[in-house]
Amino acid sequence: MAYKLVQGNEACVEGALAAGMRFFAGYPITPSTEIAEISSQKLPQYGGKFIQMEDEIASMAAIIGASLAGVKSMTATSGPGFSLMQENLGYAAITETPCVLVNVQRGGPSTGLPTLPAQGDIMQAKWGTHGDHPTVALTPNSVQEVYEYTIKAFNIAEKFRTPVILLMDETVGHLREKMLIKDPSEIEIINRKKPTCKPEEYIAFKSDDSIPPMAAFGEGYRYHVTGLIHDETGFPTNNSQIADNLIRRLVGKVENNIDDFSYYEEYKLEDAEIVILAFGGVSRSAKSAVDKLRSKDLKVGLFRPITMWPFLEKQISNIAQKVEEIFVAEMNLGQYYLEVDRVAGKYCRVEKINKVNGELITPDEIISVIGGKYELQRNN
Amino acid sequence: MAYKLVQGNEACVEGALAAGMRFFAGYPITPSTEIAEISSQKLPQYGGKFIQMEDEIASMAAIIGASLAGVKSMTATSGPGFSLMQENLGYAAITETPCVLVNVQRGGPSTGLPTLPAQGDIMQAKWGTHGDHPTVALTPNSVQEVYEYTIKAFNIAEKFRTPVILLMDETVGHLREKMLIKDPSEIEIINRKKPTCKPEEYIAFKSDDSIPPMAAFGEGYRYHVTGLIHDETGFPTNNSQIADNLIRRLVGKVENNIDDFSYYEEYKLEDAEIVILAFGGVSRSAKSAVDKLRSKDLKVGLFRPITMWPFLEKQISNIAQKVEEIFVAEMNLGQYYLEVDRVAGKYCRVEKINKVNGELITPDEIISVIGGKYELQRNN
Amino acid sequence: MASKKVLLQNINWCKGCGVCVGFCPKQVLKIEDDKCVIAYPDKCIFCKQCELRCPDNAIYIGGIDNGL
Amino acid sequence: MASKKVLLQNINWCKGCGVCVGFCPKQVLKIEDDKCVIAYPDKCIFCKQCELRCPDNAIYIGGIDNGL
Amino acid sequence: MNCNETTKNYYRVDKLPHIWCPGCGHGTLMNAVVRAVEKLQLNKDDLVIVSGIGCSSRAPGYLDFNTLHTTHGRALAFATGIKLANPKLHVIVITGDGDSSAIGGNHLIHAARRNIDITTIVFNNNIYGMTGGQYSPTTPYGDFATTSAYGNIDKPFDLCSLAQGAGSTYVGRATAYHVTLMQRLIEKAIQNKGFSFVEGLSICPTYYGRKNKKGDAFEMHSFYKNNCVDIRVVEKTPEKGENKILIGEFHNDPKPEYTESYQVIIDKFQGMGGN
Amino acid sequence: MNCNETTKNYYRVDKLPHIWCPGCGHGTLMNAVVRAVEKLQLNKDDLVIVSGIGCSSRAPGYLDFNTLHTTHGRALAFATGIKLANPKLHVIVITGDGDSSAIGGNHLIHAARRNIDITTIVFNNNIYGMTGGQYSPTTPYGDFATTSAYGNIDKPFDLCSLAQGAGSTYVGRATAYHVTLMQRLIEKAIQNKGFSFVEGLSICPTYYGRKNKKGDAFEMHSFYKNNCVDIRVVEKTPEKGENKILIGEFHNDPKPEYTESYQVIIDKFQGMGGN
Amino acid sequence: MNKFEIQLSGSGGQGVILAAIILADAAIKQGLNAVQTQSYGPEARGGASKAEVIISKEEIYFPKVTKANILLALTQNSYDKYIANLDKDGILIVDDHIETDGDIPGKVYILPILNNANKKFETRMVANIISIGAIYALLGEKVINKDIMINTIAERVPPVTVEKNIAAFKEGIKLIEGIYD
Amino acid sequence: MNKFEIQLSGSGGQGVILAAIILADAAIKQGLNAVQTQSYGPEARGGASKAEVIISKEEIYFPKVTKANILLALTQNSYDKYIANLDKDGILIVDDHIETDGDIPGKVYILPILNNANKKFETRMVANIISIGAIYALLGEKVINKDIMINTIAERVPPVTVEKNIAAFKEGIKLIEGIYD
Ligand SMILES: Cc1ncc(C[n+]2csc(CCOP(=O)(O)OP(=O)(O)O)c2C)c(N)n1
Ligand SMILES: Cc1ncc(C[n+]2csc(CCOP(=O)(O)OP(=O)(O)O)c2C)c(N)n1
Ligand code: SF4
Ligand code: SF4
Ligand code: SF4
Ligand code: SF4
Ligand code: SF4
Ligand code: SF4
Ligand SMILES: [Mg+2]
Ligand SMILES: [Mg+2]
Repeated sequence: MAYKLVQGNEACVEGALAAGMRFFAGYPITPSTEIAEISSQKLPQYGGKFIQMEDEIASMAAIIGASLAGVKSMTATSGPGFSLMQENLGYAAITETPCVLVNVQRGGPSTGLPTLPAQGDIMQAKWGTHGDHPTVALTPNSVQEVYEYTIKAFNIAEKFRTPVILLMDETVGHLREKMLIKDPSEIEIINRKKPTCKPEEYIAFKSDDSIPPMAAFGEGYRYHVTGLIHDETGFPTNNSQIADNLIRRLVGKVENNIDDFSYYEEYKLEDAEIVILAFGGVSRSAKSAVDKLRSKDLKVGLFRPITMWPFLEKQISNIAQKVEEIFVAEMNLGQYYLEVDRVAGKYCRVEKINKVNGELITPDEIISVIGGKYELQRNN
Repeated sequence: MAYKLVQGNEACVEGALAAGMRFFAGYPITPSTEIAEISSQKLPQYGGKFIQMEDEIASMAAIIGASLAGVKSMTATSGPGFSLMQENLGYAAITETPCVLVNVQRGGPSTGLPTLPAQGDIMQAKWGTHGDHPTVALTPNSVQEVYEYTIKAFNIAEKFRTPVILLMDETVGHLREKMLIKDPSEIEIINRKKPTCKPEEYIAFKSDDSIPPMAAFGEGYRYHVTGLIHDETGFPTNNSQIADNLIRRLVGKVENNIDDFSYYEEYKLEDAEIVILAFGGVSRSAKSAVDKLRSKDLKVGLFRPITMWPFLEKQISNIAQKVEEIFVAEMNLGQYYLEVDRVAGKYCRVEKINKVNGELITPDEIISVIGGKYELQRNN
Repeated sequence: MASKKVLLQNINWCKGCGVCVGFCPKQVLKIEDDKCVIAYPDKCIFCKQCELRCPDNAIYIGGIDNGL
Repeated sequence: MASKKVLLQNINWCKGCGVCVGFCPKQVLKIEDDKCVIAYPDKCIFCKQCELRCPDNAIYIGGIDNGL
Repeated sequence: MNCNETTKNYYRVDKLPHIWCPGCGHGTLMNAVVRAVEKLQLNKDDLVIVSGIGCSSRAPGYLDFNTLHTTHGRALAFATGIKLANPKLHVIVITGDGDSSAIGGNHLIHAARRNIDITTIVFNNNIYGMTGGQYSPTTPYGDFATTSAYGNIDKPFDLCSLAQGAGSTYVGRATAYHVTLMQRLIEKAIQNKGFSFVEGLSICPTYYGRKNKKGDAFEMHSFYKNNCVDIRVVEKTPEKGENKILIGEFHNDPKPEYTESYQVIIDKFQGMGGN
Repeated sequence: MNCNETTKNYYRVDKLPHIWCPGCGHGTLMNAVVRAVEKLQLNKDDLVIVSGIGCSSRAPGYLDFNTLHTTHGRALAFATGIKLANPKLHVIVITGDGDSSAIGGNHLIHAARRNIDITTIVFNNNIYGMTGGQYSPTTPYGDFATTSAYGNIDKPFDLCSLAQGAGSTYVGRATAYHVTLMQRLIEKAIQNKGFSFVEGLSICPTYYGRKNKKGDAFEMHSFYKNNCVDIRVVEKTPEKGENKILIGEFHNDPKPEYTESYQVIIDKFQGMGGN
Repeated sequence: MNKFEIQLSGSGGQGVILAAIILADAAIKQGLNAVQTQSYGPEARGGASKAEVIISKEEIYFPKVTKANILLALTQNSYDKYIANLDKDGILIVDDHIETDGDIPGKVYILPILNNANKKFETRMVANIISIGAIYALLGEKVINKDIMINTIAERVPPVTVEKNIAAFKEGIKLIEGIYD
Repeated sequence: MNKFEIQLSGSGGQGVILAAIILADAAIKQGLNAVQTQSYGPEARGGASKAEVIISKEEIYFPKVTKANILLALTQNSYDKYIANLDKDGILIVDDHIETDGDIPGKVYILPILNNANKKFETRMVANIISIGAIYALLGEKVINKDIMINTIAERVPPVTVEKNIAAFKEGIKLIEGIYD
C-alpha cells in the first residue's frame, strides 16, 4: 500500500471508519471542522450516518444514544465545544457507554485564538466534568498516529465501556503529511462484549471482571440506563455501599487496566541525563531538539506520553529515578507539568517550558532553555 | 447583634446582599436551589433583580452581562449546572468581568447523587473550562463562614476583575446553625476600580498594576469586549506577543496576588507531627478527629485551606517541611491530594482519606486511619 | 362464561391521594389512615373510573376471566 | 447654498466585490485589479445606489455642504 | 403481583410504587402511555423510552421497555442518536415542562424541525416539581412558585404552538383528567412517521397546587374536567373556546421523515468511494 | 477619515475595512443598523450592541457603541443580563442564523417569550460562514454545504415565525438588497418596548453562493430583488406571494415588557424586609 | 450532659423538619450551639423523613448525629429505618401505633401523639409540635427555657395556628409528665 | 540539500494552499517526506494567505518553516509580511508587480506570474500552478520527477481545468528557464 498525503483531521475520520464508526454527530468548530465535514461525506458511503446537531451538548448526547443503540460513534470539537460536552461526557462515563470524543485543541480560554494551536485542555480532559469519573485520553503527534490512535481510541472505548478522548492540537489536526492506510486485515478491532445470557438473566451493570457486557437497545435485553448512581441492575439508589462500589469500579476499570493501553515513545532515553517530556505537536519540536542537543554533547532524551490519561505514573516515576532533570514542554502554562512534578519531583528536578501565544514551541526554544542551562553549567 | 439560626444557602444570599449583589440569574438545582429561591424573594426588597434563566449557560451569561452593566452579580448551581457554566466561566475570566459563581457540590458524576454531599468538583473548579485561565475558589465550612466568604468572594472578584467560585458542599449548604449578621459598617466592601480618565483616553484593558479599571456600559466609555484574545484596547488580535501578555497577565493577577486572599485555618499545628488537611464539610469532622487523636497522645493538627485555588503552595510546603505525614481527607477519590502530594510530597509522606458514597467522612473514619497507623506504629 | 368481577387493591401501592374516591360515582371508596378503603364493595358498578384515574395502579377490577 | 456633489472613494476599504458596479444605473464604475474604479465620473447622477449598497463603506457622495 | 394485566405486562412492577407524591398526575399520564402502547401492540423490545431529569422524567424507570434516563433537557438529543442509529426502534420521549421547554427548548425545536420519527410526550405540571416548585416556562403569568413569590412575570409558552411552529408534524394536547383522549393522541402520535408532540397537562398537588391554592388532586383534576374544551368543538363554535384550555388533536400533517430521507442518501451512495 | 459622515460618526473607522469577504451582505446590513440608529438619534453611550460568534457576530467590533462579542449562541442571554441590570440602555443583538437559531435557539425563544426589551437582528446567510460553509438551520432543503454534500435533508426554520410563535412582539424581515426597508424595520423594532426580531437575509458569496452556484454578490442581491414581495402586497393579492420570499413587517403587537414588569415588583417591595 | 443528639423521624408531611428547626432555633436563642440537618430529595418524598438536631454547650464540628440521645419516630417506617441509630443510653419516643421491638436499650416513651393531635386538635398537623413538647420535657427546663420554646414556636408556625401549636406543645409536655404522674 | 523549506504566500483566493498541497503530494509520491501547513481563519480571509511545505529525505519533526529556502509572494501584502522569513541563502520568487526591497539576501526571481496567467490563460486562477512550475524548476528534476508533478496536478485540480493547469505548470518552468536562457 502506498503512502498518501493526508491531513490530520482526515486521518482521524479514516481511522474512525476503519475502527467501525458508523455514526457521527457534531457541530462545526475550528480547527476540528474537517472531521465533521469529511465524516458527513464518507459515512453514507459506508452505510453510516452523520448528523449536524444544534450544538455540542446535543452532539455528545446523540453519540451516546447511538452507541446505546449498538453503533460505534464519535464526535469532534475544540475548546468551547469541549467545555459544553463535559456534562454528557460524565454521563457516558457513569452509564459506561463507549464513544470517542475528539478535541482538536486551539488557543483558549473562551473563544481565544480559534485558528492557532494550543494544548490548554490537557487538565480539562481529565477534570472537566463534575464528580469523580474515569478518563482515557490519547494524544497522537503525526498524521499516521492520528489514524492509528483513533482506531485504538475506539478499541479502548469498546473494551472498557468508557468514553475515550482523542486529544489533538491544531498543529496535528491541520498538518498534512504522508499516511499509510492499512488493510482491514491488519487492523485489530475490538468490539464491546455482548451478553450471552437469556434476557431475564441479564444484569446490565453487573460484572465480575469490572466491565459488564453490553446489550444494544432493540436486542431483546430490556434494561434501564440512568445518570444517577445505580445498582447492578441499572436502577437508581442512594445506598452508600452501592454508590461507593460503582464509582470505584468505574474509575478502577480504567486506572487498573492502564497497562492495556499505556502508549508512549522513548527516544534516546537509555543514557539520558536530561529528559524532555512532550506530546502532540510539541513533541515533534522536542525530537528535533533532542538531536540537536545531543550534537552539543548533552545527554538528552525524549519521553512522549501518547496515553495522557490515566497518567503514566509508573513509566515516568522510573525515568525520574534515573535522570537529573525533566523538562515538560507544552503549549500551555504548565498543566501536565503538575502531574509530572508530583510523580517525578520526588526523584529529580522538574522544569517547565511553556508557550501560550498561539505558536508551536520551536526546537530552538527548547534548545535555548536546556542548552542555556546545561552548557552554562558545564562551563562553570 | 444576636445570633440567628440560618441555613448555609441562606447565609450565602445574606452575604451576597451585604456585599452588594443586586443581580442574580440562576436555574434551580439541588442542593443549591435555596440560594436562587431566597435571592428571588430578597432581591426586589433591595432594589435588585432576580431572573430564572432557561438554563445554566444562560444564567452564567446573564450575570456577566449584568456585571458589565455595572451591577454585582451572582449565580448558584451544582455539578451538572457547573459543567454547563464552564464555557462562560472562561469568558468571564478572559473579559475580566467580576462575578461570583456558587457551586454547592453533590455526588457525581452526571446526575449522580443529587441530594447527598460530595467534594467531587474540586479539580473541575480549577480546570473545568478550556484553555489557561485564572481561578479563585473559596470553601467555607460553617454557616457563618458561608456568609463571610461570600462577601470576600465578591470583594476578590471586584478587586481583581475575575470570576470567583464559592465551592460549597451539600453538608454546608443545607446545614442550619447560628450566624451573626454583621452591621454594614463592620463589613469591608471592595468595589471595582472605575476609570477616572476621559472616555477618549480610556484603554479598556491596559493596566500598569495588572488590573485595569472597569467602566460600566452606559457610563460614557464606549469600549469593546470580546472572548477572543485581544489587545489592550479590547480588540481581537492574533499577535503572539500580545496573546502571551494577555494570558500571563490574567493568570498572573490572581497567582501573584494570592497573599491578598490566602485564607486558611490552622488548628493545633504548632507541635503537630501529623497533619490532617481537610476543607468544607469534612474539615468539621477533621477537627473533631484532631481533638480525639490528641487525647490519644498523637500530635495531630489540622490545616484547612479556605482558599482552594490558587493553591496555597507556600503554606503547605512550609508545613510539609515540619511534619511527618499529611492526610488529605476529602469526599472524592483524591483530587486535592494531587496538588498536596506534588508540593508536600517532596518533604513528607502524603496519604489520602477518601469517601465517595454520598456520606460525610466521619471523625471516626479519620481517627481509624490515623489512629490505626500511628498507634500501631507506637506499639511496635 | 359470565365473569365474576371484583374490585381489587394493591394497598402497598396506594398513597391515599383520594382521586379514586372523588371520581367514584357510587361512593364505594373512602380514605382511612392515608389509604383508600373499599367501604361499600356492594355498591360498586365496576365502571373502572377508579382504575382509570388512580395514579398508582393501586385499584382495579379483576375477575375470574381476568385470570385472577 | 447649492452644493457641489462629488463621488468619493476609500480605495483602501474597497474589496472589489462589484456590487456598486452592478447597481450603478449609469455605468459609472468598473472593477480593475480587484478594486472599484470610477471610470466615468461625469456620468454620475449622484443617485447614491453605490453608497447605499457598498458593504464596505468604500464609495460615497461627498460635497461642499457635506463638510468635505 | 397484585395489579391489573396491563400493569403486569408493561410495568417493572418490582419498582412500584413510584416515587411520585400522592395524587401526582404523572402516574395517570404514564398509564395513558402504557395503554397506547398496549393498544398498538408494539413489541416491547423495539420500544425505547427516553427521558431527561425531573419527576416526569422518572417514568421510564417504571416501564418494561428499553429505557434511558438522561441528563436534564437532553432527552431528545439522545433520542435522535438512538433513532438514527437504529430507525427500526420506536422512540418515545417522556419529559417535563422544564425538561423539554426550559433547558431543553432548543432540542425540542430542532428535533421538530428535522421531523425525525420520535414521539415526545410532555407531562406539563406548570412547575419544576423535582427541585421543589420553581416556576417553569409554562407557569401562567401571575402564578406563584418558590422563585416567583411576587407572582410570575414571565409569559408562558404554549408548548403545542411552539412544537408546531418548529415543524412537528403531529401535535395534540390532553390532560391527566382526559386520560382516554390522552391515550388516543399518543396512539396516533406513535403512528405518525415523523416528529410528534403530545402535551399532557399534569397536576402537581405538592407544589403548583399548594402554592396556588388549587386544592387537592381531585380538585385539580376537576379543574381540567371543567375548563377544557376540544378543538373540534371550538372550530365549530368558537365561543365555546373562550377562557378555556384547548385540548384534542391540533395538527396532523405528515412530511418526509428524517431517517427515511437519510436512507435515500445511503441507498444512493453506499459503497461509492467507501469500502 | 475618507468616508461618509454616518460612517465617521458611528463606526470605529480605524478598525475598517472589516474582515468580511468581498461582497458579503453583512456589511450592507450593518449599515442599515447604523442608519436606523442615526435616524432615531440614539445616544451612542446608551446603546449596547451584543453579538455571539460568527462572521455576522463580528459586527459590534466595528461600531462605536458599547459593544460585546460574547460566546457562540449566547448573545441574548448576555443581553438579558445587561438589560435587566440597566433598563435604561438600548440593547441590540446582532447575530447569525447559526448563532441565533442553532446553538442559540433556546435563548431566542426564551427572550422572545419574556418580551424583554431587546432588538434582535439576524444576518441570515443560510450557512455557517465563519467555520467555512456548513449547513445551518436555515439552509434550504436540498441545498449544498460542506456538511451536506448530498443535499441538505434538514428542513429550515422560518426564523420570523419561530420568533413570533415564541412571543416576540415585533417581527419583520428584509434583505441585504432591501436595505432601506431593513433600516425602517430596525427603527420600529428599536422603538418597540419589548422583544423585537428583525431578520435580514444576507448573502455569503464565498460559501453559500459558491456551493449553490448562486453567482457573485451582485447576482445574489439581484435574486432577492426579484424574488421578494412585501407582506402587505400579499395580504391584498395572495397570488403575488406564490414561491416568493415574504418581507416587510409581520407582527407588531406590544405587550407588557419584562423589565417594566419587574420594576413594578421592586416599586412595591423595595425596603420591605430588606435593608 | 453537654451535648444532645436528637433525631426526629416520620413521614413526608408530618413536619419533623420544622420541629427540628424549632428545637435548634430555641437552643440558639438560649445561647447554646445547635446544628440542624435533614435528609433531602426523592427518598424524603413519600417515604421516611428524617431531621436531626445537635444541641451543645461547646462548638459543634461534625454536624450529623452519630448515635441519637433522643430518637422520635412517628411512623412504623421511620421507626424501622432509624431505630438502629439510637444510643444505648438513649431515649426513644414513639407514637403509640408503632410496634416496637422488645430489646430497645435505654428509655422508651410510647405516646399517643397522632391520636391526641387528631382528637384534641382535630388536625394531624400538630403532631410535630406535640413531639417538641415531649422532647422539651425530657431535656428539661435547664437546657432550654420554656418561654424561649414557646416564642420560637410562635415565630415559626403559620400565624393563624400559633395558639393551637402552643397548646400542642403543652400537650406534649403533659404526655411526658403524665407518665411520671 | 536534503531539506527544502518552502513558503508560498498571496491573497486569499490565489490558491497558494492548493499549490503547497500539490508540492507536498508530489514529494510523497516521489518517496520523500513532506509536511504541509497553512495559516487559517479570519486572517486568511481577505488578507495575506500563507502555505508551507517542507520536503526532506529524512523524517520531518518540527513541521513549520523556520527559514524559507524558497519564498513565493504573489502580492505586495504577502511579500511585506513574509519576506523576513526568507533564509539568507534562500530564493525569493515574486510577481513582477511587487516592489521589493534592495537588500534581499540570496537569489531573487521577479516573474510575470499574474500577468502571464491573465494573458496567456485568461484566468488568474492558474497563477498558483505557474508558481509551482517555477518552484519545480528551481528544485530541479532530481528532487521531484516532472511526470509525478504533472500527475499530481492533474489529480488535484478540477477535471475540466487539467490541461490548462498543466500548460500553466510548464509556463512556470519556462519563466525560470527563460531567465537562464
Ligand atoms: C443541568 C441540570 N440543571 C438543573 C437540574 C435540576 N433539575 C432537575 S429536574 C429539574 C426541573 C424539572 O422540571 P420538569 O421537567 O417540569 O419536571 P417535573 O419535576 O415538574 O415533572 C431541574 C431544574 C439538573 N438535574 N441538571
Ligand atoms: C461553542 C462553539 N461552537 C462552535 C463554534 C464555532 N463557530 C463559530 S461561528 C459558527 C457559526 C456561525 O454561523 P452564523 O451564526 O450563521 O454566522 P455567519 O458566520 O454565517 O455570519 C460556529 C459553528 C464556536 N465558536 N463556539
Ligand atoms: S387513587 Fe389510587 S393511590 Fe389514590 S387513593 Fe385511590 S387507590 Fe389510593
Ligand atoms: S369501579 Fe367505579 S363504582 Fe366501582 S369503585 Fe371504582 S369507580 Fe367506584
Ligand atoms: S461595492 Fe464597495 S467594496 Fe464593492 S467594489 Fe464597490 S466600492 Fe468596492
Ligand atoms: S451615485 Fe449613482 S450614478 Fe453615481 S456612481 Fe453611484 S450608483 Fe452610479
Ligand atoms: S413534586 Fe409534583 S410533579 Fe413531583 S411527584 Fe410530587 S406532585 Fe408529582
Ligand atoms: S464567509 Fe460568507 S458570511 Fe463570512 S465574511 Fe465571507 S461572505 Fe461573509
Ligand atoms: Mg414540571
Ligand atoms: Mg450564517
